[in-house]
This record gives sequence, C-alpha cells and structure tokens, in this order.
Amino acid sequence: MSDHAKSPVKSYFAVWGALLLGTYLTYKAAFIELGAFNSAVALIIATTKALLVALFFMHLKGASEKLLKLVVISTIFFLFILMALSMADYATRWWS
Amino acid sequence: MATALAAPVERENYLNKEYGVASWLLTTDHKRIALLYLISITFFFFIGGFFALLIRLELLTPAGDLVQADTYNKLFTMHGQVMVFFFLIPSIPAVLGNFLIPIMIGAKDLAFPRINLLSWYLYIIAGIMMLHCMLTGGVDTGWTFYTPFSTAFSNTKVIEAGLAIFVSGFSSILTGLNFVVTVHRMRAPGMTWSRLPLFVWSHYATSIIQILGTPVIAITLVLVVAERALHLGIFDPKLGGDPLLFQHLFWFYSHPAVYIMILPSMGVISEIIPCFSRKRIFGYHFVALSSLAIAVFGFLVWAHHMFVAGISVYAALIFSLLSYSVAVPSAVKVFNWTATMYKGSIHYDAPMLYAYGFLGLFTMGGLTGLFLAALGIDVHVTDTYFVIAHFHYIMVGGAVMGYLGGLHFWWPKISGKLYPEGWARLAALIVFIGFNLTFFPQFILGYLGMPRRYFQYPGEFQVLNVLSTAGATVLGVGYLLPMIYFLWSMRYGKPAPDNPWKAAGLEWQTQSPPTTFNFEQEPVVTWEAYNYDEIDTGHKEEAHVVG
Amino acid sequence: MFDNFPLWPARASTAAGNVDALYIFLLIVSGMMTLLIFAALVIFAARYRHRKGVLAEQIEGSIPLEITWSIIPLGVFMVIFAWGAVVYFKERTPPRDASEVYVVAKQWMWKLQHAEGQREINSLHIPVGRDVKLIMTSQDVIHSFFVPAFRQKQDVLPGRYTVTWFHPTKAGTYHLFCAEYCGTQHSGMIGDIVVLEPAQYEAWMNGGNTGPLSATGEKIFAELGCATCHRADTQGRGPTLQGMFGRPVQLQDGRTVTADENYIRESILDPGSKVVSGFKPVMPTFQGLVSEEQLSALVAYVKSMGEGPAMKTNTALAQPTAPTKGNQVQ
Amino acid sequence: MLDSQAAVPTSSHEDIHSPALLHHFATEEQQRNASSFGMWIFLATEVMFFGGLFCSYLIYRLWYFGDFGAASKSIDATLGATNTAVLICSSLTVVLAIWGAQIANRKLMIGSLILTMLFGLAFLGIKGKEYKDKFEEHHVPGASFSFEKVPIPGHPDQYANPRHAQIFFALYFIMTGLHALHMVVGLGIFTWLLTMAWKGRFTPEYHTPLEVGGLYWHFVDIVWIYLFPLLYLIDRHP
Repeated sequence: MSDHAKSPVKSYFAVWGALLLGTYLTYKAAFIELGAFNSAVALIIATTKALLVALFFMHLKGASEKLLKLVVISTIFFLFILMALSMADYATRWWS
Repeated sequence: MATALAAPVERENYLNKEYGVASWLLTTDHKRIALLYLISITFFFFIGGFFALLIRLELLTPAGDLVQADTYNKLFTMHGQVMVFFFLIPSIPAVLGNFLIPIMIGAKDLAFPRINLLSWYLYIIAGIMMLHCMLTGGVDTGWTFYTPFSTAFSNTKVIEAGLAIFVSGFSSILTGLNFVVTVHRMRAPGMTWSRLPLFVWSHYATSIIQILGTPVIAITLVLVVAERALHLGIFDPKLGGDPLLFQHLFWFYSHPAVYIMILPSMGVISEIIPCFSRKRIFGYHFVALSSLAIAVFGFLVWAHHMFVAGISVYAALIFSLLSYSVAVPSAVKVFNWTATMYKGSIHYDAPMLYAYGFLGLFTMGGLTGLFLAALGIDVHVTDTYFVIAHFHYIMVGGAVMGYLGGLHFWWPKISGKLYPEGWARLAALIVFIGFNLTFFPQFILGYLGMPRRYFQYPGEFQVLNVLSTAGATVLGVGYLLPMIYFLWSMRYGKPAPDNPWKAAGLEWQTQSPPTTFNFEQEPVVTWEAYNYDEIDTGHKEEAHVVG
Repeated sequence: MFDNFPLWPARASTAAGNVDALYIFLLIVSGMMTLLIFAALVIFAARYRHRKGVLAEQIEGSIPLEITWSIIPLGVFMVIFAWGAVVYFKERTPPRDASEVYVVAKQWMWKLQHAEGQREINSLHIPVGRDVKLIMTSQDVIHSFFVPAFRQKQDVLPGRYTVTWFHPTKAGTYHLFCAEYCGTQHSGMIGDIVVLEPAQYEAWMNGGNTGPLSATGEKIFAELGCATCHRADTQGRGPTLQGMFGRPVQLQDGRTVTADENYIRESILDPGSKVVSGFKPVMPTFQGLVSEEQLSALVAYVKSMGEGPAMKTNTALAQPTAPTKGNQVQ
Repeated sequence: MLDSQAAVPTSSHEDIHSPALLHHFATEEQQRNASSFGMWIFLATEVMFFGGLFCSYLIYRLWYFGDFGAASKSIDATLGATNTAVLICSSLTVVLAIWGAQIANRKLMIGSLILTMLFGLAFLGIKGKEYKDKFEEHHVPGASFSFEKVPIPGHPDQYANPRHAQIFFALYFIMTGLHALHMVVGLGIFTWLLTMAWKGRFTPEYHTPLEVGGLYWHFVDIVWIYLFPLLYLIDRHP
C-alpha cells in the first residue's frame, strides 16, 4: 500500500475503466436473448467486477499477510453453505 | 500457600486505581468491562430464573390454574429470550473472556477497548428495550418467533422484542470481532499458537460463530419486523411467502448459537481439569482443533430442528448425516478430559466439582443429541419435553456449570479475595442434585409424548412434572448460594495470593487482582501450555514478571 | 395420583414398533457410554486423588488413541443414522391404497373429513389394521398433528398440503396433540384418535353418513360453474379432468408436473401458475371464494373422476420431473 | 492511597511515536494491521448480513421467475446502470484520496474526498428518483400496491400474479433500502474523515482511518455491483 516506488494511479484508472466496461456489458447482455445463460453471464461479470474492486482497490492483492484473504474466502464459503444447503431443501421438496 | 497472613500492603490494582461512577461507566479497561458485564448478566440470569420458577409452579397441576394461557405463553417466551440472548450467549465470553483473554496472551488490553465498551452499552440498550417490552405487555411467540404466527397472528409486542434482540446481536458480534483481532495481533512474544491456553482457543472458535452467524439472525429479525409493520409477504403464505424460509434463516444462526453457548465453557473445563489433576491436558492439539471443528461443522446442521416442519425427505437425510459429523468433536473432547485425569494428582476443590458436574451432564446431554439426530426418533420426540431436557442438559448442565466453575476458579484473580471453600462445594452438590431432579424426568415425559409449551396437560404426566418442579426449587437454591458467598467474600473474604491454585497460565503470574495494564513489563513466554510437571517439581522459569 | 402413571407410551401402530426398537438400541448404547465415562471418572478420582509427595505422571497424548475414539464413535453414529433413516422413510411414504382423511387445522381445533363423508371435530375414528393417510392443511398458523401412541408427528402448514399416515394395530383411544406452538389455546388443541374393531367401525360409519366427500365435491363443482369449462368432451375451454389425477401433465412453459392434491389445490387458488399446454390462462382465481373444507371436497371429487394409471408407490406422489414452483405435498 | 509505582509502563520508545498511537499497542504497524484486520472482519459480518437477503431473493426468484421478471421490467434499468457507474467512480476517488494522503498531496486528498461524497449524494439522488417513480406507479408493497394485468415477459398472454410481484418489490425495497442506509452511514464516515483530513491529521506515516473508511466504501460498492444485475435485469430480453 505505501510502496512509493511506482505510482499505482495508472493501475487505478485501468481498473476503473474495466469496471465501467463491465457495467456496460452487463447492461447490454441483459437485452440479448440467451435463455438460461442470461443470469449466468450477469453473475460472471458481476463477480469479476467485485474481484477487481477487492484485489486492487481494497489492496487485497499486495496485502502483506494471507490472513485477509483467508477471512474473505471463509466468509464466501459460509455464505455458499447458507445458500447451498437451503437449496438442498427447496430443490428436492417436490421430489417425494 | 497463602503464607503471608499479615494483610499485605494494599497494592494498586485495577479496582482501587480510580473510583467514581465515571471511572466505571466510561472505562476502557477490559477487566472493568468484564465486571460490568458480570453484574448485568447476573441481573438477567435471575429474571430468566424467576420466569422458569413460575413455569415450573404452573406445571405442578394438569389444569392451568396458576396463570392464564396468555400469561404462560409470555412466561416461556421471555424465559427463553432472556436466558438465550441476555445470559447464555454473553455469559462466559463477555465476563471471563473479556477479563482473561488479554492477560492469558500477555497483552495490555483487547485490540479495540472502546469497541469493547460500545458492545457493553449495546447490551445494556438491548436489555432496557427487552425490559420495557416485558413490563408493557411482553411477547408470546416463543423465543423462536415462528412465522406466520409472529408476523400475522400474535397481537403482542413482537417488534419491540425483535429489535431488542437485533441490538443485542451486535453486542455479540463486536465481542467476537474484538477477540479474533486480539488473538491474532496482540499475543506476547513467545506465545505461539500451540502455547495458547485452550480457553483462548475455544473463545477463538466461538468468535468465528459470533461473527459469521449473528448477522443472519439480525437480517431475519429485520424481515420479521418489516413484515409485521408493513404487511409485506416474505414469510406469509397468504401473500406468497414461505414460512419455512424463516425457519431456515433462523436456525442457520440459532444452531451455531448453541455452540456459542457451550464452547466457552468447554474452554473453562480445559483449564480447570489440568490444574486440579496437576497434569498436562491429554491431546492438546486435538482438543484445540475440535473446538474449530465444532465451529465449522456447527454451520452445516441447522435443519435437524426442522425434520417434521415440512422440508423434503432428502434434505432431512442430508442434515441428519451432517448432524452426526458434529457430534464427533464433542465426543473427542470428553474423552480427552477424562484421559487427562488418568495418573493425575486430583484435588477436589469447588472448580473441580463443577468440572465433574459438567463432564457428567454434558455427556448425557450430548448422547441424547444422538437420539434427536436420528430421523426415525426425532419425528416422535421433537417439540416434546425430550428436546427441552436435551438442551437444558447441554445449556444448564454444560454451559452454566462451566460458567460457575470458571467463576470459582478465577474469583481470586478477579476480586483478590478467596471464596469460602466449604460453602462452594456444598453449592456445587446442591446444583448437581437439583439439576438432575429437574430435568431427568423430562426425558421420560418427552418420550411419553408431552408436547412442549403446554400450560395444561393430561393427568398421567403429573407425577413426573411434580418431580421436575421439586428439582427446580432445589436448583434455584443452588444458584442463590454462589451469589451470596461471592458478595460476602468481596467484603469478608481472605485476601488471595497471586496464584492460589499454583496453576499454569500467564494470568496466574501477575498480581491478583491485576494492575490496569496487567503486567509490569511485557511478559515473554518460554514454556509450553499446562506445564504442571515443571510447576510441581519447582524448576519453572518465571516469565520475567514481578510478582 | 398414582393410578395412571405410565413410564412408556402406548404402542398402537406399526411405526411405533420400529421407533421403539431404535430407541431402545440407542438407550443401551448411550447408557453404556455414560457408564463408561462415569466409571472412568470415579475410578480416576479415587485412584489418583492427591497424596502427599506423589507427583502426577505427565502424558502428552497418543495419536492412535485419539484416532480410535474418533473413528469408533463415527462408525456407531453411522449405524444409528442409517437405522433412523430407514425408519423415517417407511414413515414418510404412505401406501397408495390407504383410505384418506382430509384434515383442516384451525386456531385451536382440528376439523377432519373422511373420504367416505363423515365429518369430525377433534376426534378421528379409524379401523384397526387398515392404512389411513391424512392430507392436512392449516387455515392460519403452523400446527402439528402429533399422535404419541403412533410415534407420528407432522407439521401442518398454511397454504399447502402435508401428508402423514399410520397403520393402527391396537384398538383403543389415544391422545392427539398439537405439537407446534400456535397461540393462546395451543395446549387446548387436543383430541382423541379412536381405533375401533372393523365391525364397530362399520357401525359407526353408517351412523352419520352424509354421502361421500366426492359427492359434496360434485355439488360444489356444479355450483361454482366449473363444469362450463371443464367438460367431459374435449370442447371445453379448460382441460378435461377425467382420469387426470396422478398422471403427468404437460404445462405451457414446457415443464411436466404430476397432478397431485397440491397441483389441483394450486390450480384452483392460483390458476395462472401452471397453465396446461394448449389452453389459455383465462381461469379466474377462487382465492377467498372457496373454504378449506370445500377445497378438500373439490380435490376429492376430481380424484374420484377415475384414478390415473398406477402412481409410483415408493413416493407419496408421482415423480414430477422438473422442480416446479408453488407448494406441493411433501 | 500509597504512591504506588508508576502504573503506566515507561517502555523506552514510548515518546517518539505519533500521538495517535493508542496505549495498548506496542508499535504503530501493529495498530494499523489490527484496524484493517478488524474492518475486514466487520465486512465479513456485513457479507452474511446481506447474505440472508440474497438467499431469500435466490429462493423466491426460482419459485416465481415469471412474476419477478415482470416486476423487474417495471424498474428503469438505465437509472440502475448510471447508479452503478456513479458508485464505481466514487470507488476510484476513494483510492485516489488514499494515494493523496500517501504522497502528502493535500489538494488531491481533500479534492478526492469531496468528489467521493458528491458521487455518494448523486447515487442517493438517483435512488430517490427511482423510489418516487415506484411510489407513483403504486409498486410500493402494502395497502396501495397494485400490479394488475402486467404480462409476464416471454408469455404475452399470461399476467403476473400480483401477490408474487409484491414479494419482489418487498425484497427490492429492503435490499436497496438497506444498501442506501449503508451509503448514508458511509457519507457520515467520510464527513468525519474530511474534517480530520482538513485539520491535517493524515500524514504519509499515519492515514489508517482513510484506509479503513475506504475498505467500507468499496464493500458498499461491491454489494451494489451484485444488486444491479440481480434486481434490475432479470428478464429484459424481448
């Protein structure tokens, strides 16, 4: 974060451009008929944008210790547990 | 041990450093905040206990003739809410954890002292909101707030109770956050992860649950309050909502919450047993990792509360299988504690009696959990007194026994005074007897099929209910005794030496009661955890700490 | 006070025997484990109590011991889990030819309607030795139909049907409790399950007979004008209902669902959700115009229009292929 | 009271640190790590807090896809897209403000902070306009809610069920409302940061509050990055 060697401003603007592009793509992709892939595309773009913000703007990329990454990954794991095991009920409720 | 009989010169400590209301209400000293929590938690414990006694008195007779139906429904609801959210969840982490964790790892204070004070104030605000709700009508939805009853059919103060618990949730989140950052960032030099006391390990696991679980019940309560106030349809089937979604979101937190209640008292037991057996803990790494395993697996099992609620048969299968995986770490812990006593040199002081009580009752509580996780049996016994007995064996038999054992074990360190040993052993015995007399008959009642939350019941259940009420009174007396002699010891107790039990651990190498910054110089740890052999054979390196 | 003091619940159904067997097995296993731990505690407490000059022997731990007391409990747990799951599956799949009773739970009472027409409040008369299937729904909050003597409990949810079944083996009168907290008179919402010998049951049946439920259903079907669209010939604007029950139905949006009780209920209350392919979504909703009892009668009538080909027996209802929406019998 | 020894440990290197070092931290580096680690843990609780809502949204979207599509179509997607762009710009200005503090460029730092807050206010303004539209169209759940005769996208002859559309709007208002509340709290934090920056409290060695405030702001931006596609673009294709 405080490595004054090279100025990160260039990378900040690059990430900023990518994020705006992602927003535009999301917006445009929604108006094209892709069937089930519509939501998949939207989620993929949103996740890449979120990763960009987390890695560059929130300085996860150059972070000194792996602890912060561990916190992020375990949080996402528990969120996945909440959704996956709830879906285990909702998806199979009409089988029996 | 306490050789210096002449009253030692009054050394300065965190209690006599400064006086006055502001020095208490605006303190950022983790030890004073722990005492503030101790007082407010004991207050709520006796309110919840009072409701419990009224419930037991009501159930003396099959016909409901002590209170009306509505009052009884409010009694068991508020007994549940006060005991769960205002006593059990904060008790050990906020009192013993706040006091001891910084000293045990050699730090001057928690990572965020001001947030620690904020979490106490959030607890007090939540407590005032809950008291106001109770005094102006109370709530009758059960502590589980099941919809659509809580959102559409109950005409009691559900919104106020929901907001009170919402605020108390943030107090719990902030305590968890504080502990995790402190354990990661504030350990003294030499205090490696494998030298951490198991008390700190179990609080670390508890904090993970507090951080990742509590927000989910916070948002669920927001949804219940929003649905009740604005008539939205999220959980109301008439408007297209699904009541089972509420149960999924509620139990996603509320099952890990029972591990928030039991893990800290497991930490206390892991400190008491090695000290009074004068032996290293058996299988340190396994006990430490089983705390983490309980915290992680605890999040995978919530729907075993919903086997008959209408979830799909296949989901019930998955959750039953996962529920058995969470039972293994608890079993490993009990075996390790028992193995620690093998070839030990066991003293029967009061903390050790509470540890015995914990081992006995927690084992029975855990084993009855296996009954409830078996799908076939759960269909019959869920929502009956079998479940009531199971979770009281874990929470009252386990968590409260551990809490009392911890209070006795560290009382000399907290107050600088010795409690009366004879009375303490008697109280431990009375609590053990009273507890079993209260809750063992409820297992039989449960299998007989007496449903929970009934204020009148068929005549054939009366004998067992009378036994249970008799036990409740004995248990009530058993809990009053410690409160009395602890207060008595503050005034008349003999001054306590720095290490009355000759225990291992950094907290026993500083003054009792400690100074505001815990240590004269920052301690350096060079010995393994629970090195009782070195302590007993005399050649133990002192952590360059005076006194 | 001591004349009626049972310590074990009455055993009056096939399921009760299975559950009791597993319960006794678990009692033995956990009893042995508790004794093992208590014995170890007592022996160690006595044997290794503090004696002057005797030091404790330090034992770090032993990996093999830790592994054994992790694997063995896990093994025992898996046996218990499997046994419990088998008992659960048997309890959860009602036989196809069970006689049906429609239950409507309402704040603080149980209303039951036999398929043969009898209506009962807070009591259920059933014959010994015949399977009975209960199709249950609630008018307000969540209740739970609990018969301790049959070891059976099933929550009754508003807005959908849930099913439970039992095979009574012993005549007698047994308790019926509501086991899910539902408000002021939750503890008053109780009743009796009266299991009669077949002869007495026939006598009781002929007593108050108002004709089968499907006959009432037919009357309502005509009154509400359903017949104008759902006609026997295929000219009606709605699909023909003859022989539809239990058979898969092709929907407009490509999904195929099974026409079970919940599908019929949902199509009456929320027609737009599952429109049969080849038909227009013109059916008005009857939400609020039809009471739960009338709904049960209509469902019974549609079912009586000729059963579809054999539904799969191993699950309560036939197998819908795609996860469909809305609320179906679990 | 006896004059006891000096209670406060007089460790030698106490005084050369900046006044902002709190008494219980040994070094400044330890204090900064603790604060950012603490904020990341707080963000974990926020993820689970919003997670409960996303889980409910996921389940109801699978149950009532058609009705959700119809309801989502009634919200102006271009407003949502501009809001996303506004938040992304505000994230950029936050990072520039931190960079300003690191190179002691006071003008860049304060300018960026002010820009960030302007973007935040712009976001709330657009959000307010959206809510006003919904209010006028009677799409606010409750007594005044009406969603009659709205065709399901892709099935022109089938109308959306008003009760299920009301669930979408309930989730829409709760999720965007909670996000807007977090935005207001963020603006409060940044006002406090602006006053501290104005008083020159931040130096290249000590600007932890800026970084911690930035982490919070980026998190609120990430939540919106997910809210936009999930709420606004459910079934837009013709």
